[in-house]
This record gives sequence, C-alpha cells and structure tokens, in this order.
Amino acid sequence: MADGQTNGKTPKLDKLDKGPWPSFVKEIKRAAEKNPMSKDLLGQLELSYEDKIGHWKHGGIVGVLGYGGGVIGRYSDVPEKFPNVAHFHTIRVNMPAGWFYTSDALRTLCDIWEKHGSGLTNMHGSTGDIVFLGTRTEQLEPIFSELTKEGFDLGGSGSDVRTPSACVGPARCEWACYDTLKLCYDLTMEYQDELHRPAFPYKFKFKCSGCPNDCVASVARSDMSIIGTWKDDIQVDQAAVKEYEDKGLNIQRDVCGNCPSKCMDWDGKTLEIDNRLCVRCMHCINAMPKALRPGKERGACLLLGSKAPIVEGAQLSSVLVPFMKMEPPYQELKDLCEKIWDLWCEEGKARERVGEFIQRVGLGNFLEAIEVEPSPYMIAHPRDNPYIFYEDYFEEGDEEDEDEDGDE
Amino acid sequence: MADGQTNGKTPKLDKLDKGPWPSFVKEIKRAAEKNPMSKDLLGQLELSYEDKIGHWKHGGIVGVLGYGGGVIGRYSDVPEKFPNVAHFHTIRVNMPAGWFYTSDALRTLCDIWEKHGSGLTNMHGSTGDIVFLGTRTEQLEPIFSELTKEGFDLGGSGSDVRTPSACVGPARCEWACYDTLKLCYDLTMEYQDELHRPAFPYKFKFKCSGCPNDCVASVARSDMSIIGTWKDDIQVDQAAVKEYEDKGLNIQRDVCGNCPSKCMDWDGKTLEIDNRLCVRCMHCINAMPKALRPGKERGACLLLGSKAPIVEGAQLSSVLVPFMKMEPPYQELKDLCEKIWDLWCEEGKARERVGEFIQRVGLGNFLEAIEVEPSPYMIAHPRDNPYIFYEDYFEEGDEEDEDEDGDE
Amino acid sequence: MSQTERLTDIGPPKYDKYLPPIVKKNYGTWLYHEILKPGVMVHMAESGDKLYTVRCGTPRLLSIYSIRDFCDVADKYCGGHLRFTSRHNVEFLLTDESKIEPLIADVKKLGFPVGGVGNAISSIVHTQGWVHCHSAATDASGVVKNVMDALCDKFESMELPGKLRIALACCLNMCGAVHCSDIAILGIHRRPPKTNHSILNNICEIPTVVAACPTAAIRPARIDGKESVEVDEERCMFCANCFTVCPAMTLNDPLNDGVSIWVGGKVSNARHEPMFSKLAVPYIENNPPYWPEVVETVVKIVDVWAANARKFERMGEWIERIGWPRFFEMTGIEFEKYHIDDFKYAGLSYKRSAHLRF
Amino acid sequence: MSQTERLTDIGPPKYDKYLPPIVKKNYGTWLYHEILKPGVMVHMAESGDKLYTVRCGTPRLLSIYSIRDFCDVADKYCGGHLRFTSRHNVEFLLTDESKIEPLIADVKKLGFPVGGVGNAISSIVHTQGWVHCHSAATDASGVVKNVMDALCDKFESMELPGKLRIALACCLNMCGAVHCSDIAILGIHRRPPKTNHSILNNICEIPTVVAACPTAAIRPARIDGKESVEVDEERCMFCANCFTVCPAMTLNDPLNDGVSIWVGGKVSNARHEPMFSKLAVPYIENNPPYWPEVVETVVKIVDVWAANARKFERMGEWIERIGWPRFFEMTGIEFEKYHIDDFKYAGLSYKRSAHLRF
Ligand code: SRM
Ligand code: SRM
Ligand code: SRM
Ligand code: SRM
Ligand code: SF4
Ligand code: SF4
Ligand code: SF4
Ligand code: SF4
Ligand code: SF4
Ligand code: SF4
Ligand code: SF4
Ligand code: SF4
Repeated sequence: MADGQTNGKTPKLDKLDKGPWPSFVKEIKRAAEKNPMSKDLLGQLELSYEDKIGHWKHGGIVGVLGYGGGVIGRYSDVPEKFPNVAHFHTIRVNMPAGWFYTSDALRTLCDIWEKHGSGLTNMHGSTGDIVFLGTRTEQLEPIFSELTKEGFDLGGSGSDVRTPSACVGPARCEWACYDTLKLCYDLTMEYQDELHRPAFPYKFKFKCSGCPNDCVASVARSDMSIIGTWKDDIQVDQAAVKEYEDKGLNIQRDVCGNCPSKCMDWDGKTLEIDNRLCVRCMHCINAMPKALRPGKERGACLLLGSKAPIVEGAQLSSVLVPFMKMEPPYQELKDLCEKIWDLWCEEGKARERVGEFIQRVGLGNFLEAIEVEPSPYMIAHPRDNPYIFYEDYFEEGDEEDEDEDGDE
Repeated sequence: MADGQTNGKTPKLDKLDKGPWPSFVKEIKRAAEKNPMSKDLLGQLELSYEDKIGHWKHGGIVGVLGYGGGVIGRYSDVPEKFPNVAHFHTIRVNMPAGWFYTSDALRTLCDIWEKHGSGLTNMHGSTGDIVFLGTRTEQLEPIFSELTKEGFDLGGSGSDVRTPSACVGPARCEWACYDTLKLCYDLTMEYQDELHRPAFPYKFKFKCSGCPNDCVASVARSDMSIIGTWKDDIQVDQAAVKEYEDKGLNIQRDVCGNCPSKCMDWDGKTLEIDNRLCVRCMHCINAMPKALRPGKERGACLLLGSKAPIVEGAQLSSVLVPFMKMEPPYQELKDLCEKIWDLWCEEGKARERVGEFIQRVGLGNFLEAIEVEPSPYMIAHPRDNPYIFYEDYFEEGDEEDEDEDGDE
Repeated sequence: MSQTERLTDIGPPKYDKYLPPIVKKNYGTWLYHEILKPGVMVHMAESGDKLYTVRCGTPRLLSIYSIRDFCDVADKYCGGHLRFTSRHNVEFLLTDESKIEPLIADVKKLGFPVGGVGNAISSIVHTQGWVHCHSAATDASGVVKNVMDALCDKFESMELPGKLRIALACCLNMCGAVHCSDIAILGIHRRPPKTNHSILNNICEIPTVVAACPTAAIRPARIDGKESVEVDEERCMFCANCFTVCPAMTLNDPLNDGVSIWVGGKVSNARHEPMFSKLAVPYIENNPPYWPEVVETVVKIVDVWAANARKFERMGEWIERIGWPRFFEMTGIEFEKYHIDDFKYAGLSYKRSAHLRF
Repeated sequence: MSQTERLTDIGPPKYDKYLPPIVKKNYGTWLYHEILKPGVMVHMAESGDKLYTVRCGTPRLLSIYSIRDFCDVADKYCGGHLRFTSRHNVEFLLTDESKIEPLIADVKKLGFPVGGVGNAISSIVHTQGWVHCHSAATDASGVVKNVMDALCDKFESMELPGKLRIALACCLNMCGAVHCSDIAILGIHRRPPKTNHSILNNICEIPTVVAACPTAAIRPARIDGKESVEVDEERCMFCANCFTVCPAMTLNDPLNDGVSIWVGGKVSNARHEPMFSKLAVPYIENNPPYWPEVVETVVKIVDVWAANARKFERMGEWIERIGWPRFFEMTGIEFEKYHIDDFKYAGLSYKRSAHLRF
C-alpha cells in the first residue's frame, strides 16, 4: 500500500500537472498551499493513484438543522495518514438559474468557502449545483448560516426534489420557446420544502431546456424534462436561406437530406417546409440560424421518467404532455407534478424512480390514476403484441340488454 | 343455439355465395353436392355463424403408422347433428418445392381425396403444405398408402421439422441468389426422419427466400430463415437506368431517396452506388429490374429464431451467419442446424422455440455452445446497458504473474 | 397392399418433375421482368425466351372440382403446367403471348379474378377459423371473403403506392405472418378461460396447465372437491396457451370473441427493415355473415394510405413518416389505453424524444 | 447569530440579479447568432445589440483562487459578469468586440483554453472519482485530464463533422448523462462484492440487501456463526446496488476495477432522436496516472469518426449509416461476447433483418 513517497510527495499526480488541458492537480495544489484539507486530499489522492482504489468510506448522514439533504457525508478510510480529510463532506449550494454570476457573488462564495472548507469546488456538479468539496461536520451550520445570509441556499440530495436546472434560454439564446430561467426559479421556489426535506420514494429531478436541442440534457437525466417547442410553422427568411447557399452550404444535401421527417425541399430559390410533417428536431434551424426560426406559438413538451441505469436499466423521458403553454404561475404543470407525486408516494417502492414506477404499473394504468387521457403522442408506436388486458366482458344474460359490464 | 334453419338450409352462408371475390361457400357447396362430409361441414359452419362460435373439439392425436405428425385430429362437438363431420381430420401433404404442379399431379391428388375425404382442400396451408381438409381416422392409412404410391408424402406437424418451403427462386425469378428449390428439396429429404417423427422441444421451420425481398416471409415465420444475398457490387446497366428516368421514374427522389443507407446518387446520367454502404435491401433493383441486378458473388444470410407470439412475444429471425455460399451438399448449413438441434434438444424446455431458447440463455452463451464466433453482424447494436457478466477476475496473489483466472 | 410395400419417408415429389420446359431451359438465367397489366408479367431470359405469368386469386379453400377446373385451364393454355404462390394465388405460365387474353377470359368465367401483381393487394393470407380449428375466435374464410369483396378492385388494378399485404389469423397463435402484415386482422378472445373442473384433472396435468400461463394467473385449487385450477381473472391476457395444453380451459366465447386490427408490419427488406404490425383497433365484435365493421375499418385504412402515401411507401413506412398521432387522426380511429403496450418491452414503445408533429 | 435569525428555504438568488445589462435589455428577443472563431460567438438582438461570448474550458474541479482569477477577468472586460455552461465551461459575456482578443489572451495566460463552441469537442462532463466518491471504480479527473490533453486541439478548433460530447462516470450509477454521450467512459467493477460478514448484520438490514440485487444473486446466509449474506458470483453483474444500500458489500477492487468505453449516444433532438451510448470496449484496466490505453482508444474513435462522418453527423448517426460491423473494423476494436446484450431487452438488440453491408 502506501509507501514513503506519499509523505508530502506526489510523483504520480505531479505528472498531471502539465499538458494543454487545465489541471485539477494544479487546482488542488493551489488550494493546498494554504489549506491543510486540500493538502491531505492531494496526499490521499496520490495514494489512490498508487493503490488504484478510492480511499473514501461509505457516506454517512450529516446535514444542517431541519434539512434532509444538501450535504453528502464523506470520511477517509485512512484518517490516520490524512487527518485533515477525516471528514470531507460535500455541500451542494443551489446555483442561480442559468449559472449567471457577478464577480461579487462568486467572491462572496469563495470567501465563505475559504473560511470553512477546503477551498475546492466543482463549478458545477452534474445536477447543476455549486459543489463545495470537503469540509468538517462542525463547519456545516456556520457555512449554512453565512450562505443564507448572502442569499444562497442548499440544493437537493437524497429522496427529494433535486436542484432544478435550466439552459441559458432567453437570456442569450434566440431559440428559447419559453422562459427557462423563470420556470426553473419558480419551480425551485415553489418546491423548497420538497427540495430540502426528502419525502419521496427516491429523487425527482426537473430540467428545463428552451428548445429541442436540449442543452441541459433533460431527456436523459431528469424525471420531469421540460423541452421547449412550437406548434405553428417555422419562420423562414428565404433571402437569408439563399445567403447560406451562396456562402457554401449545400442546402439540399446537408439540410434537407438530414431532415428526419423528409419534409423539406430546396429548389435553389425557395425552401419549402411541410410543417405538418416537421418533427421540430431543430436541425434546419441550427444549420441556418439567420434564416430560420421556431414558430410563434410556443410552449413546451413535458416528458417524464429519465434516469441512469440503476437498477432496471437507463431510461429516457417519454412524452406526457406534447404541448403546454409555459406561463406563470405554471399551475397546470404544478398540478400535474403534484398528482404524480401523490400517486408515486402512495404506490412507489423505496428507491423506485418515477420512470421505473410507470414501467412497473404500465403507462396506461398510470395515466388513468393521474387522470390524463391517453394520447398517441405518448408512444413511439402502439403495442405490437396481442396481450391486451381487456377489462370488461359480457356474461351470459348480459345478452338481453347488450350492456358492457364485466366482473370487475 | 341451433334452430330449424340449419337443417339443410344455410341462409347466413348463402349471403357469402356472391360478390366479386371467389367464395369459399361456393367451394364447400360444390363439394357438398356429392360429399356428405362437406354437406355436414356446411351445416356446422352455418351453426357457427349463428352461434358465433366454432364447433370443433380440442384436437386428438391421430396419425399414420410410424409417423408422429402430418395429421391434425379434429372432432365435431355436435356430432349428433352433423355425424359426417364427427371426425374431420386434416392431412398435411408435403407440396413440391416452389408449388409447381402438372395438371396430372393435381388430378391424382384430387382423385385420392375424392375417394377418401371431404373433397375440400387448402391450396395451400400457411406453412406451405397441401392441406386435405377433413377425413375419418380409418381413412388415414389408405390415403397415406395411395399418396406414397403416387410419390407424395406427409408434411410436418407437432414438435418436428416442419415442411420446408421456398420461393419460386431460379425457376422464374431473376433475383434468386441461390437455388431455393434445390435447397428446400435437399433439406426436406435430408430431414425426413426429423420431419416425420417429432423429437424436438417444439416445431422447427425452414424457409428459403432467394433474395432479401423474402417472398416466403421467412424472417417472420421460420426458425431457420435462409435469405439470399450477395457480397460484391450491384450490377448496373447505366443506359437502362436512363431509360427508366425517360419513362417517368423520378430516380433521385423515388429510388435514391428511398435507399435506406443513403448510398446512391443520380446526376441525371450516372447512377452511383457506394456498395460498401449498401445494405442489400433490394429497393433500387426492385424499382429498376431491367437496369440493376444483384452482384455476382452470391449466397445466403442465415437468420435464426422467428415465430408467432405464443407465449414470449413474436420474434423476427436474427442473423446467425451473414453470408454463406449455398451449394450442395450444403454441409456447412446442415452441420450448423444439427449443432443447434443437439443443444436445443438437450437444454430447451418443452414448447420452447429455438428463438425463445436463445433469448433465455443469451445469444452470447448460445454461440459459445454451438461454437460460432460472435460477430457484429449478429446485432443491431451492441448492448446499451452496463450490466456485463464479466467472466473472470483477478484475485490477490494473481498479481505476481498477472494471469487472468477467476473463480469459475 | 402388403405390409412390406408400405413406403415411408419418400418426401415430396422432386420439384423439377413439374417444371415447365421453358423454366427448365432457362432455370437460373432470368434477366428481368416487366408487368404487362394487372395480374400479368413477363420474365425475360438470357436466351431471349419470354415466360408469361397470369396470376389469379383463389379463396384458398378449394374443392377438388375447382382444382380440376384450374387443371383444365392449364392443359388448354400452358401444356398442363401451373403453380401456386406463397399467398395461395394460382399462376398460369405461358410461352405464347396470344394466349393470355383467352386464358384470362376462361379464368374469369370460372369466377376467379386476375391480379395481385405489382402495387396491388394480393390475396389475404389466412387460417382455418370455424371451418376447422378448435381455437378460432372468428371465422377466417368469412371475414376474408367480405374484406376481399370490398377490395377486389385493388387486387385487379395497380393504383396503390406500394404492395399491400393483408393477413388474418383466427387466434393469437397467429398461424401465418399476421404479426408482420400491412394490415392484420386477428381473432381475439376477451374472456378468461372457463374451467371445466369436473374433467380437468382427468385429461390434463395440473402442473402443466399452471406452467402454461405466462402471467402466472393460474393456480392449482380444489374446487367442489376436485383437484383443478383457478384463474386470477385480472391477470389473464387471453393468450389461450392454457387451452392449447388443456382442453378443459375454454377460451372460445360467443359473447366476447371478436377481432382486432393491426397495421404497419412488413416482411421484405426493401427500403425499411421488416417490422411488426401494431395495434390499430383493439376490438370489433363478430358480426357474421358480413362483419361490416371490420370491412369498413380495413377499407378506411387502405383508402387513407392509398390517398396519402408516397410512391413505394408501404403502410408502416407511411405511418412512420407521418407519425402515429396523424394516423389516428386521419383514420378516425380512437386511441385508447389498450394501444399502449404493457407487455415486457413496453417501455421501449413510449415516445422517448421531443420529435413531435402538430 | 441568534436562533431566530436562522434563514431557511430562501432558495437560490434570483437569476436576474446577475444578468448583465445587455441581457436584461434584450431578454427573449435574440434574433440569431454567428460563430466568429473557435470559442467565440456573437448573438444579435432585435434591438441591434450584439452580445459576444468567449467560452473557455475548465477542469470543473476549481480552487477558489482560479474562480477569483475568473472574477478578475470578468471585472476587467465584462462589467463583472460571467456564467458557467451546462458542461462546466466558463463564458465571458462582452459588448465590446475589441475586448475579445485581450480577454482571450488573459484567459490563456491563466492556463485555460478557449473553444468548445460549434463543431468541436466540449469539456468532458464527469463526476467525482477518487477525489470524493466511495463508489468510484476509476478516477474521474485523472482520466478526463489525460483524454482532454490529447483532444485539446479539437476543443480549440472547429474542424469536426458535428458536435462531439464525451462524458465520464466513475461507476454504474452514472452521475451525468454518460448513457447518452457520443463517447462515454464508464468506471466498472468486475469482481463480485466482498462481504464483510463480521459487521454486515450490525450496519445493514439483510432483507434490504437481498432485495437490492436485481439478479437475485444475494441470499441470506449464516457465516461463521453470524447472520450475513452470500453472493452467487455467477449471477453478479457488478451493478453495486448492494453496496449502495450496504457499506459491508464492497465492490471497489484495485485488481479488477477499470473503465469501459461506450459510443454513439446523443441527447439533442437534432436530426436523430436521442440515443443511448452502446458498448465499444468492455474493459481497460486502470493505469494511472496516464491511462494511456483509454486515451489511445478514445482518440482512435474520434479520429476515425472525424475522418469519415458526413457534415453534421454525430457519432451515433455515423455508425448507424455505416453499420456496427464497419465501426469495429475501422476502429480495430475487437468484437466480443460481452458486446451482445443479455439484459432484459436483449432480444431487441439482435439484428433482425437481412440489411447487411459487406
Ligand atoms: C456530485 C454528483 C456527481 C458530480 O461529481 O457532479 C453526484 C454524486 C453522487 N451521486 Fe449522482 N451525483 C450527481 C449527479 C447525478 C446525475 C446527473 C444529474 O442529476 O443530472 C445522475 C444521473 C441522472 C439520474 O438522476 O438518474 C446521478 C445518478 C446517481 C445514481 C443513480 C440513480 C438512478 O436512479 O439510477 C446514484 C445512486 C443512488 O441514488 O443510489 C447516485 C448517487 C450518488 C452519490 C450520492 C453516491 C451514492 O452512491 O450514494 C454520489 C456522491 C458522490 C460524492 O461523494 O460526492 N447518483 N447523479 C452530482 C450531483 C452534483 C450536483 O448536485 O450538482
Ligand atoms: C393449418 C395451419 C393454418 C392454416 O390454415 O394454414 C395451422 C393450424 C394450426 N396451428 Fe399453426 N398452422 C399453420 C401454420 C402456422 C404458421 C405459419 C407458418 O408455418 O409459416 C405459424 C406462425 C409461425 C410460427 O411457427 O411461429 C403457426 C403458429 C402456430 C402456433 C404458435 C407457435 C408459436 O411458437 O408461437 C400454434 C400453437 C402451438 O403450436 O401450440 C399453432 C397451432 C396450430 C394448431 C395445430 C392448433 C393448436 O392449437 O394446436 C392449428 C390446427 C388447425 C386445424 O384445426 O387445422 N400454430 N402456424 C397452418 C399449417 C398448414 C400447413 O402445414 O401448411
Ligand atoms: C410469386 C411470389 C413468390 C412465390 O414463390 O410464390 C412472389 C413473386 C414476386 N415477387 Fe414477391 N412474391 C411473392 C410473395 C411475396 C411476399 C410474401 C407475402 O406476401 O406473404 C413478400 C413480402 C411481403 C412483405 O414485405 O410483407 C414479397 C415481397 C416482394 C417485394 C418487396 C415489396 C416491398 O416493397 O416491400 C418485391 C419487389 C417489388 O415488388 O418491387 C417482390 C417482387 C416479386 C417479383 C417481381 C420477383 C420477380 O422478379 O419475379 C415477383 C412478382 C411480383 C409481384 O407479385 O408483384 N416481392 N413477395 C409470391 C406471390 C404472392 C402472391 O400471390 O401475391
Ligand atoms: C451554453 C449551452 C447552454 C447552457 O445553458 O449552458 C449551450 C448553448 C448553445 N447551444 Fe447547446 N449548449 C449547451 C449544451 C448543450 C448540450 C448538453 C450537453 O452537451 O451536455 C446539448 C446536447 C448534446 C447532445 O446531443 O448530446 C446541446 C446541443 C445543442 C445542439 C444540437 C447539436 C446536434 O447536432 O446534436 C445545438 C445546435 C447546433 O449547435 O447546431 C446547440 C446550439 C447551441 C447554441 C448555438 C444556441 C444558441 O443559439 O445560442 C448555443 C451555443 C452553441 C455552441 O456551444 O456551439 N446545442 N447543447 C451549453 C454549452 C455546453 C458547453 O459548455 O459545451
Ligand atoms: S436548449 Fe435550445 S433554447 Fe436552450 S440554450 Fe440550447 S438551443 Fe438555446
Ligand atoms: S426542424 Fe427538423 S424536422 Fe422540422 S423541417 Fe427542420 S430539419 Fe425537418
Ligand atoms: S424472394 Fe427474391 S428470389 Fe425469391 S421470388 Fe422473391 S424476389 Fe425472387
Ligand atoms: S439495394 Fe437498397 S441499400 Fe443497396 S443501393 Fe439499392 S436501395 Fe440502397
Ligand atoms: S390462428 Fe389459431 S384458430 Fe386459427 S388456425 Fe391457427 S391455431 Fe387455429
Ligand atoms: S388465457 Fe393465457 S393468460 Fe389467461 S389464464 Fe390462460 S394461459 Fe393465463
Ligand atoms: S458515478 Fe458513481 S462513483 Fe462517480 S460520483 Fe457518481 S456515484 Fe460516485
Ligand atoms: S453488485 Fe449488483 S448484481 Fe452483484 S451482488 Fe451486488 S446487487 Fe447483485
């Protein structure tokens, strides 16, 4: 296992100090100059590089008063060697929607973290939080109180609403079909209780993308994926289309030829789009942003249930509501979420994500329970097996009045 | 239930006597004029039309001496009303490959069936057999002996090799990539014992299609689907291509635009095909038979395991050997089938088709057992879940010699 | 016949016994073909020979008398040669072009339509139904007759965008390739098995019956003092596998049997890979002798496809292009809970993207 | 601070507090954008305003000192405004075009590359690894650093056919969207859990542990007189779900842990619907600090794709067009039994057609 080399020396990690890509080792070293936790982190990591194994114990439950989430407990399994990372808890700080900051705000965060933690962060975690990487249990309350004083709060962890996230949307993107930042903030505020006090069977994530490009990968990693789209026709500026051709884009081959619904045609002068067939994939718009724009009747498609593979296999979210206007106070969306949560909390098993729950009970039954009408938009295709659970049947004697009423 | 009307009268069926499409009722009536079995069949069928239910009992086991298949036992559940269909067994007569006949051969069959059965047939059953529809148990041996005397034999039923079938192939089709009739006949003769004496876990069907058009639907309904294909380049006669365009075919849109691998290009003069990308779908050849032909290096792709849904869901066959030359004595194919049968007979459950068996044990394990190397041709795509059953692992101490050897 | 003469395992006649001389001569050397008119093709051989084919529809259920009629036609025009196709049509093979029209006239006089070639509807592949099978939830021949009466003109012409293959199976065993048809008509049971407890244990093995059920709906039970089984009706999906292994478990039921309709399957590799048929209509009751609701639905689907599909586009390819919501909208078929898969691969049939057509 | 002052549930700062003035002014009225050069875009507003963005790569794991460096840059050029992206790049937002070059120079001096925009590789989404997580089968930051060192030029240029998104997760929990990435690097365990029988029953509930296993490999057992569990190793597929619920079931193992490589996933709806990543390489051992085999494999895959894909074609779209056999041939990756799915939807991944490329 560990040999003398780790005593302050980190020959393996030193090798990752150089190279064109910015180095995490440099970051840890930079913090380590002043911070003993970072110094011991460096040492323990060097040991991991030698041993080819992580040196963290299975997380324990730590947190701040009244909150059930926001902190990931972490303890070294070699605290005798690296006492300064004996505790090395992570704090998830809820980022501002769209990850916009001022230098002031960031400096405030840095100052708090300089005082109470390792000085190392993730900007950002995969869910989107500001991750403060490594502190001791007794620092949690002070950090929390300083954060809240500066207007920051913790993000989610455990079986709760997780920190919602949103693409840059209308703040800088011409394609945002709804205000992703506003919705993200609104949901975050509305569900503060659900976010901080885990009461679900498992985690529940919201992600808001302004258009089908899905720049926060919502379809792959959020239980509720809210993806902007439009209902009417793509807005076309024919002259600008021509400009793209003139500048060397092969429109017929590279734009029309890549249209998944084969609904475009370019004759060298006019781009024709059969909008009834267009699947709103964004490709043509992406290729010619100056010439094409999403339609004007905008809203979002709600998709439900994506998650990583543990344990029934990964899922992508699937369509629940093909189109919904996205305007404050977002009541329709919230009512729907709450109906889903009620059902899932009632019938879901522990550690069963909502997507897995739907698969177990069947989408048809799920819809019935949340009182949403089945729609062909929800499916890629109707069933191809004949194993239909018909729910009613006639019994002898029903014959007379021809009334449908089975035994259930 | 039955009322007076069925006594000789068939008002419901009479309604299907007319209309533009040839009528099965007319056929039954025609036979019924001379044949009491057909007459009672008509009566019983009228009763079914009234009752909206079939009037056949669950089949019993009947057959000819020494054979385990070829006859489907059938008994009326209203024999008191229709004594002439009290027995109404079906005989499956193995058709000649490709369903070619002479009038002499057909007349011979008709004569035998006139003497010993209802005079009704299916030309042909779904598997491809000549189906003699309805006779009594005591007629089976006489029919069999007259059939064999005339050079005909029974087809399969039960858990055996079923009657192999083949598309018209080289007899009339310009696209046949191997001799479907010869192979079909050869397999039928080679496996006479397996065809007549059920000894498998369940049925096993062979179907031979000469090209990917698959005119015997082999990919959907045969355990071993043998589909002709080619390895080299599509043969193109550019002048003939041009002719099609001149006659009004929109080649770029309707031929190239429908090419699933997008590997064709037509500039008004020359049709270019990137044969390395062509998936041998047949579309362009189908659209312009005079101009395009399959390549010259011909053989077949073997696909395994299709079946109807009962009970694990329907399956299409999947690629086992992407390309095999198909030349007598077809030893490679036969060796492979026999290896598969050995394994399936050993490890398959009762009523488990080979396709279901593969799904249960896993294609990887199946291949290992029949000693076929895994190949990416066998899959639509590699796994997308991370649940890999790695078979070996290092234990402490293996470290020294770095040898892979787990505990299995 | 004495015992020693008994022939077995002789197999079918070798195909080449029956091949017409022109086929023998040009076997494997065909160059290309052309469709001359509905139901009539010519195949050109390298030798320069031309083989004409006239295809005609049959009800598949044929009396020996009609077969003999076909033989007469073959004798008169084709040197006694004919063949059947994989969809139970008859094909007359000629070498003399001038005989085509007289042949057609004779065949039509016999009552058989000529067609089914090219972009047409061919005969409906089907099964036994009430004519012969113990499992049938509908009559095969009757439904087929009615549907083809309504579509016969599309057999006799070639105005469709592509081939259209219809199949019917009278129960979930699906004898035939209905699971991969442009339109499939499928007989279905909708009532859980009625168990004949008094005989079950005599004629069936209880563990086999229990094991036959894919949803584990069947449990051993003692009923009225007899060893038998009971069925948890909520779990039954009407597959009839229990009936297949045990006659005492009846699924046939006049009040509840009927047909379902499926669309968009295909078998060929042309353009799109083979596809399964998908549920269009979960249930239409049996309404003999005309099954008007079934006919109407099938005709509607065919018409909408025919009017909207692009050249070469099979039913499933067309639906894939326009999307299922549009399919339901255009055909006026109601979308129900039953359309949503809940069998083992169900999750994969959910719409897992924002590709949406409005 | 007194108890009564304790603030809770205040939520994050409202985003508009931090938006630059030009964004506030033109919020929701952007017209289009153009990419000016690698890492630099301009967004045009209806008002005529132009917003310039300079994107630069980070290691995600940032010390407060680097963050303060970024703040300095933002103060100097951007009125104190900056943002991070969903792939943890930093974006500086400018209104004055002339400041772009000086800003880039400053950022580069700090050691951060500018790029990741358009048809480029962006930063690798990744997870904790040995830096923080108890589950990690590999180190996230280390592998990422090495891979990005090798691909940095493709971050700083825009010569690729389309976007290329790489992600890394250090265990099957897959924190991040590695299951839908063009290239995914996934830490894997390959040894069944080693059970600490002496503590298991004290710290875990045995029924919970047993229930956690998706393959039912775990059974309650009495071992050396203690209530514990035993694992049927043949059934273990190394998912580590047992470890997640019980610390006494260790999956981490220096001799057997390593990474697997997956390709062809995507998230956007552009052209093709979102897709899962598929297995390319089942196992490469951990070889810190350089992980040369991992780097080599990833670079090889990127190079083959870059040289052969058509314009706009993402990895998965390209593979779909050329077919998996060709992918394995071109990358030289060996196809093994492990590539063939054997999880619950396995059958659907078999090649069920005769669409074959030779
Ligand atoms: C910190 C973070 C990774 C990172 O480096 O960015 C993370 C870290 C952990 N995740 Fe995660 N997950 C993180 C985002 C994700 C994501 C991505 C996302 O949210 O967009 C996913 C995939 C999407 C999803 O939710 O399925 C994700 C899927 C999981 C799973 C598998 C869940 C599943 O249903 O399959 C687990 C296992 C579990 O929950 O038991 C897990 C569990 C964990 C735990 C708590 C380990 C455990 O077994 O309990 C990790 C703590 C690590 C540590 O010591 O810091 N983490 N985890 C991410 C949260 C940071 C943040 O708040 O911003
Ligand atoms: C006669 C025929 C239908 C017809 O009218 O053409 C037929 C008739 C029966 N089939 Fe079939 N099958 C017939 C071709 C098929 C086909 C098509 C094919 O072979 O190309 C299939 C689908 C392909 C397949 O093999 O999966 C087929 C799939 C079944 C199944 C479901 C098997 C499965 O694995 O899912 C059953 C049920 C069973 O075997 O228990 C079945 C069972 C039956 C039984 C024996 C009924 C039973 O439950 O035991 C039927 C006897 C009916 C009767 O009374 O005459 N039949 N059966 C076909 C055979 C005629 C011939 O030899 O030419
Ligand atoms: C005679 C027959 C083979 C046999 O041995 O009996 C046959 C014969 C021919 N088929 Fe076929 N096919 C025959 C059943 C099939 C089947 C099987 C089936 O229908 O059950 C298929 C698969 C159907 C499916 O995909 O569901 C089939 C899919 C094709 C295709 C592909 C069509 C497509 O676009 O998907 C072609 C190509 C074409 O027509 O352009 C084709 C083309 C042909 C050609 C042109 C081949 C040739 O060069 O001679 C033959 C005449 C075409 C025609 O009927 O329009 N044949 N063909 C079968 C006639 C059945 C009938 O009476 O209608
Ligand atoms: C800044 C960011 C959103 C944010 O709120 O942070 C963003 C911003 C833009 N995205 Fe994105 N995307 C961002 C993450 C994503 C993601 C998510 C991810 O990578 O994890 C995706 C889905 C990726 C996938 O499919 O796996 C994504 C898929 C797209 C696409 C679709 C590309 C495709 O062909 O599949 C476009 C369209 C395009 O680039 O042509 C797009 C286009 C854009 C545009 C051009 C939108 C606009 O008009 O401003 C923005 C600059 C493009 C660029 O980077 O080339 N953005 N974009 C994210 C930058 C991440 C980074 O630092 O690299
Ligand atoms: S998801 Fe759409 S709206 Fe949001 S940033 Fe990406 S391209 Fe713009
Ligand atoms: S958005 Fe996509 S589907 Fe719609 S027209 Fe453009 S490329 Fe085609
Ligand atoms: S499968 Fe091919 S070779 Fe056979 S008849 Fe059909 S088109 Fe001809
Ligand atoms: S056979 Fe099919 S895949 Fe090949 S070139 Fe022709 S249309 Fe394209
Ligand atoms: S489909 Fe069913 S009912 Fe019809 S013949 Fe086959 S087994 Fe009998
Ligand atoms: S019909 Fe099928 S599901 Fe219903 S009880 Fe019988 S075997 Fe079970
Ligand atoms: S992927 Fe696994 S090891 Fe990595 S941070 Fe997530 S839970 Fe921990
Ligand atoms: S790692 Fe997964 S499969 Fe293996 S024993 Fe643990 S829970 Fe079961």
